Amino acid sequence: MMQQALIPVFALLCSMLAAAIIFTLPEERQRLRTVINLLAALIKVALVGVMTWGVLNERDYGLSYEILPGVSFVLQADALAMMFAGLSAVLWLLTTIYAVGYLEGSPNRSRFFGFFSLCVASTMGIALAGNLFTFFLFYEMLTLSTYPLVVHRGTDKALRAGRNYIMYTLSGGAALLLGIIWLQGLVGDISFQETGQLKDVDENLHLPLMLVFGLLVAGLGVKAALFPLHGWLPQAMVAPAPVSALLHAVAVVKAGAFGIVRVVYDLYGIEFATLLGVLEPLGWLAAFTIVYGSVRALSQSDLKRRLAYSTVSQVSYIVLGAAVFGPVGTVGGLVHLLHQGIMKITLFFCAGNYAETLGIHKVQELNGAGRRMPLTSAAFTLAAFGMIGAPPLAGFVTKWTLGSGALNVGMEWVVAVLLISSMLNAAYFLPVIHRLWFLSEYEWSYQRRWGRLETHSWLLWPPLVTASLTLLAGLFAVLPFSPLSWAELIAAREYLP
Amino acid sequence: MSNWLMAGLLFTPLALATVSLLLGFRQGRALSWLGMLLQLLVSVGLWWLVRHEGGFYYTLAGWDAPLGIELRVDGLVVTFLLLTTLVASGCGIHAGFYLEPDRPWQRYFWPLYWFLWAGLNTVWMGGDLFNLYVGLELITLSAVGLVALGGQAEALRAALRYLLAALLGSLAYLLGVALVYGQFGTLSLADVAGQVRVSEHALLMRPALVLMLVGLALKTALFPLHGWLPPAHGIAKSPVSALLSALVVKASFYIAARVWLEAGVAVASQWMAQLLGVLGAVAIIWGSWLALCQPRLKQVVAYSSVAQIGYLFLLFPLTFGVEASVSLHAQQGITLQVISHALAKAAMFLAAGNLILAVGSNRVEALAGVSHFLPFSLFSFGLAGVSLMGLPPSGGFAAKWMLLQASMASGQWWWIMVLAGGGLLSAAYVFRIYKASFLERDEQDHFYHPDRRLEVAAMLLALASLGVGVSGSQVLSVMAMPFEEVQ
Amino acid sequence: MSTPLLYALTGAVLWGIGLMGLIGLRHLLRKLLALNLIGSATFLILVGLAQHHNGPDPVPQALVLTGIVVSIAATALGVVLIRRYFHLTGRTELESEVPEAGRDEEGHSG
Amino acid sequence: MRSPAARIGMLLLALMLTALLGRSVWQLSMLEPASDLPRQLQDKLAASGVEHPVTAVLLNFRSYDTLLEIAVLVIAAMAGISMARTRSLEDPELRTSDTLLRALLRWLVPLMLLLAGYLLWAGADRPGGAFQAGAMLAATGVLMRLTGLPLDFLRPGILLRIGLVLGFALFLLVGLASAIAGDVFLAYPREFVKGLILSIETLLTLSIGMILLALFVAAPVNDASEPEEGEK
Repeated sequence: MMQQALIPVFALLCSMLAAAIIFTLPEERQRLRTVINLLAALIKVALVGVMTWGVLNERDYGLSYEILPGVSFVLQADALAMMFAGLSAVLWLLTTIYAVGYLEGSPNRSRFFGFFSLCVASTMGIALAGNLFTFFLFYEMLTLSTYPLVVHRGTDKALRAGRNYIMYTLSGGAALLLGIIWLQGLVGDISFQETGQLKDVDENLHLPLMLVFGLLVAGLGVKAALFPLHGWLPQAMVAPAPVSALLHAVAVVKAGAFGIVRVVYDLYGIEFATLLGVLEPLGWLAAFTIVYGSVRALSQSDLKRRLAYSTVSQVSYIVLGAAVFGPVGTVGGLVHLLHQGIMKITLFFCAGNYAETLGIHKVQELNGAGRRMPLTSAAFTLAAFGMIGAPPLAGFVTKWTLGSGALNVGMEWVVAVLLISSMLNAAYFLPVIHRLWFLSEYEWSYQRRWGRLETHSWLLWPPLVTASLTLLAGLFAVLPFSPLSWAELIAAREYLP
Repeated sequence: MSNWLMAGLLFTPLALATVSLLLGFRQGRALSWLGMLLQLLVSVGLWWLVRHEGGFYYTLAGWDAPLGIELRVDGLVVTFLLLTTLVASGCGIHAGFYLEPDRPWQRYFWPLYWFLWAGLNTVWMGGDLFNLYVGLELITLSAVGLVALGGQAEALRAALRYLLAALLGSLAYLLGVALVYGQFGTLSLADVAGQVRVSEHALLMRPALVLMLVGLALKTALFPLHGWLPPAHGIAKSPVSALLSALVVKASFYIAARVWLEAGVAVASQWMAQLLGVLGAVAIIWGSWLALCQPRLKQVVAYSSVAQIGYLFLLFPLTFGVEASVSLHAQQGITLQVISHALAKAAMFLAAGNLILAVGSNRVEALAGVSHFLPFSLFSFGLAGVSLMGLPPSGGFAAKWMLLQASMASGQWWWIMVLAGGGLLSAAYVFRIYKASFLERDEQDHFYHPDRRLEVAAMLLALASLGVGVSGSQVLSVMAMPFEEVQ
Repeated sequence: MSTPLLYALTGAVLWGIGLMGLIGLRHLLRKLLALNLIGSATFLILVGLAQHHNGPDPVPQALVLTGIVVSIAATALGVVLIRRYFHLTGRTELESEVPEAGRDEEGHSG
Repeated sequence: MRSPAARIGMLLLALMLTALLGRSVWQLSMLEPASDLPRQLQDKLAASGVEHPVTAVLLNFRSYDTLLEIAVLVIAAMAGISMARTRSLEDPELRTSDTLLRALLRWLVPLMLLLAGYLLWAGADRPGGAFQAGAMLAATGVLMRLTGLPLDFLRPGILLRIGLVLGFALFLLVGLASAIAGDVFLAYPREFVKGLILSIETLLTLSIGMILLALFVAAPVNDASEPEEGEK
């Protein structure tokens, strides 16, 4: 029993410890640093695997101690937590491999990998947090540990982006804190629980609870890049590619979206939230963000900025799923948490590969890159089609479930939003794919070669793995342990029997 | 047992001051290591004693109050004694390697340091209003001496300004004490507290209370009486600045809080409490804003003290006319704020000193590219900054959380706005430093790695300030240790 | 009105005078003297207020003696600092002609 | 100088303070005295070892205050001598000379020393005591200094520093001894009260005299000074 409670703690500690060791390593101890990084990542994957198995068998991994009078520090692993934890553990492993290759020979790597590990530890904490207080603890830790990554290059542009990032996220954190403290004043220290905790509150608390919901969503919406709080995200693109990948697919943006999901399902409870009537505005906001992000992505000539706006749009699918009442809609939103992660990380890995190998930053420079870098471009194409929602890829599963979930409860406008968004997705991704494969080669100013491979092998494998995951998640969606079936498991536990 | 411990707390700092005056800097340093160890043992011993046998009154010279002087030892006192030991040792260790031992005036550092420590111990335990005054003066004069030690004109100017302000503050406090004595005929705070509750003329104590609070607020550098603090804390040597910001300003605040909680709440009025809170709130905003504008690193840290002190004064509105549980939360929050600010600010000043040593300049822009060298001190500075911003997981956050809870429960929502806004403003100046250190410059910059021991001292204090955040309940449990009335 | 009470009231007046001197005067020695005045005013109140009823009360007298020594020490420290400040700068006032901000801008060239 | 508005503001502030203070003093003086402290003092005076109540308070009932007060004096003295030249405390350039004063001094010095001794002795049952005696000693030194007698013995060396803390150290040792003997800190054993207080007073007189004299003589003219941090 005791060991069970300690597993979440170990999952947190293994990357914190890695961070502590890496910070003290001198810059030139590259091999040792890589070994520690990979070891910590592997251990984390193993621990998360154990916990996932346990959660499936209804084991309880809980840990709670009073950190301050009246509030507790709570870690707990439930099905939803394991979804996010699993995503971050697996993608961290891949991103670490990628980052080692990406940053080879560049300065300040001890600093980079130290904060990188801290960042993942925070993500793990967010996943396993058992109440809002604990969630907030790790949420702010994430902000702090990502700042050095965003400004890693130390240029004026990076520092400006970093300042904006901090301004947005800390203000969001303040709003979140206000919401949490208000909620605590209303109902005391409550932990996350499937089907929610607030069903039975007094009638006259409904209005304050609505306002609290607004504050919480505003605070979380900053990281989730909900319109109009998304301004920091495109600027943060100055960060190195692995950081962008992590920020968009796993850590920051997902932390916000995950937080909203937590608040809707495990704090308020989907039924109570519907009763309060707060979900409808949230849904509209998400829908608007989806369309807005896609429209803005159309006009971006910088590849990474285009991907950034695409993230703004795609993450809101998760929020939209949370706003749609009914199990099927829930599944659609939740499954996108994973699907968007693996698809978007593939795209960023590829973008990084183009930049590293051929110095490509603009969309028009991609002309003909497919022949020069076929494997990378294949991965990119696969992920882009996934984003558009082409069957049988992961994105299709999302959109299909989300759409049918909305239809079940009579929200036809959601289907319309999905259709518009898919068309817009196609409109900004298809030209890129066209350029990759069918246009003649651009005159690249610089080209690097690594032996027979089209690029450094540590840069090549991660996108290939994630791209194939995109395919597999779509093809085998009905098998156990696929993202879809895990999301269904969560949804089954979230609705009142 | 208690005799030995009390003698250890009262006697050893004074004895060390005396002996180290007869020695040179290096021998004084060696002696001081021993003294720090002893203080650590004694304060831990006292903690153990109070935990098992409860707090007690200790009558000095064998004469009971009100004729004699009475010291009060309870959980809160033990908390502060432990904090003092931790912070003062950290600063002392840093100073031992930071100051240049061969300057003739440095031999006076250790005596002044130990006199300061003796004054702090006296103030934490003091139960006699006049004795508190003497303790305060002991602290003030040794602090001024430390600021001025061997200094140039700028340091002397700061020291003089500090001296004048602090003396005026002490005298205002003493005037309040004189009025209290005229009214109640006793100097023992416990007696005054008892009489205030039964006397029909208790409200006549108001002018005395106001005078004491104003005087102590001046010594604590509450806005708008803060003008003396930034020059003094900015110009002193870094370990001295650390001591001043971390402990010295807390001593006068501590007295104000004790007077307020034991006697003040019974006679004060709502507008007094709110006014003090408002001044604190303005200090938070104004101090943070000025910190943001400072071109020199240590001035940034010094102005941040002005802002952080503002938080302390939220104690007054949050404990006046509220339920006991809310008042308790507020007191716990303020205690955590005192502790975490002491640790974080000491760490920050020490780290700032190391950084200045490393880059050879006190200017913020000179930090460009420092993070490249991965100095420990920058990391310590950063961790301390986390606590000052009130972000988790740090003591500053724990304190903020408790204060937010108290404001929420007492319905004084306006302090919530102040707390949230203050956090953002402090983030602005802390991130300004981070930003400066991350900037990459092309030219080759000069960088010296300071002595490892200097860096470790700063790091340990910074880690301790984070530790308070993850063990808030444990820290507060020391404060809640039982007190048994011996009478 | 008894004599001790008169002392106490005199103390109140002296406090006002001293405070005005401390804030209004610029010469450092005068400021220090003003502080001394305030100190004496405080002692007058302390002694005067306490013993207008039933004869002398030795406790405040002893307190005042302690207070006097403390204020002598503080004054001495102040004078020492002022003398050294004067020795280094030739000035007797705190406020310098160059505003603080200007000094920050030009930086140190020492 | 200050603007007229500022002056009027200051005047108003001072007047307001005076008025409020006066009112408060007046109101408090109307109250019945709540304390029986003087009576308690009378009751316990016999046990204190000195006959004069003020001295009893200073050196016995509230001896901790007095201990700290001496510490404050020592601090001031340290600050004073830390700024003097390392060879000699005084600055020869500031030396003055006066023949008349010197002639007077032959008479005055022995008289003043005698007076100091008397003040010390009288402290037990009349106003007087260590501080007054020490001040008298210091005044003697000041006179000598003003007549131009070189005070070369006042060097910031080990002897001076021992002299400064001698009284304080004894006071402290007695305090410690009482704690070791099992009583509370600073409690004098009954049998030795008188002797202990007298010896503490004597050494204190010497130290206080030296402290005050050092503060007067020490010329803060040491030309070396600590550079600001970050300056080379």
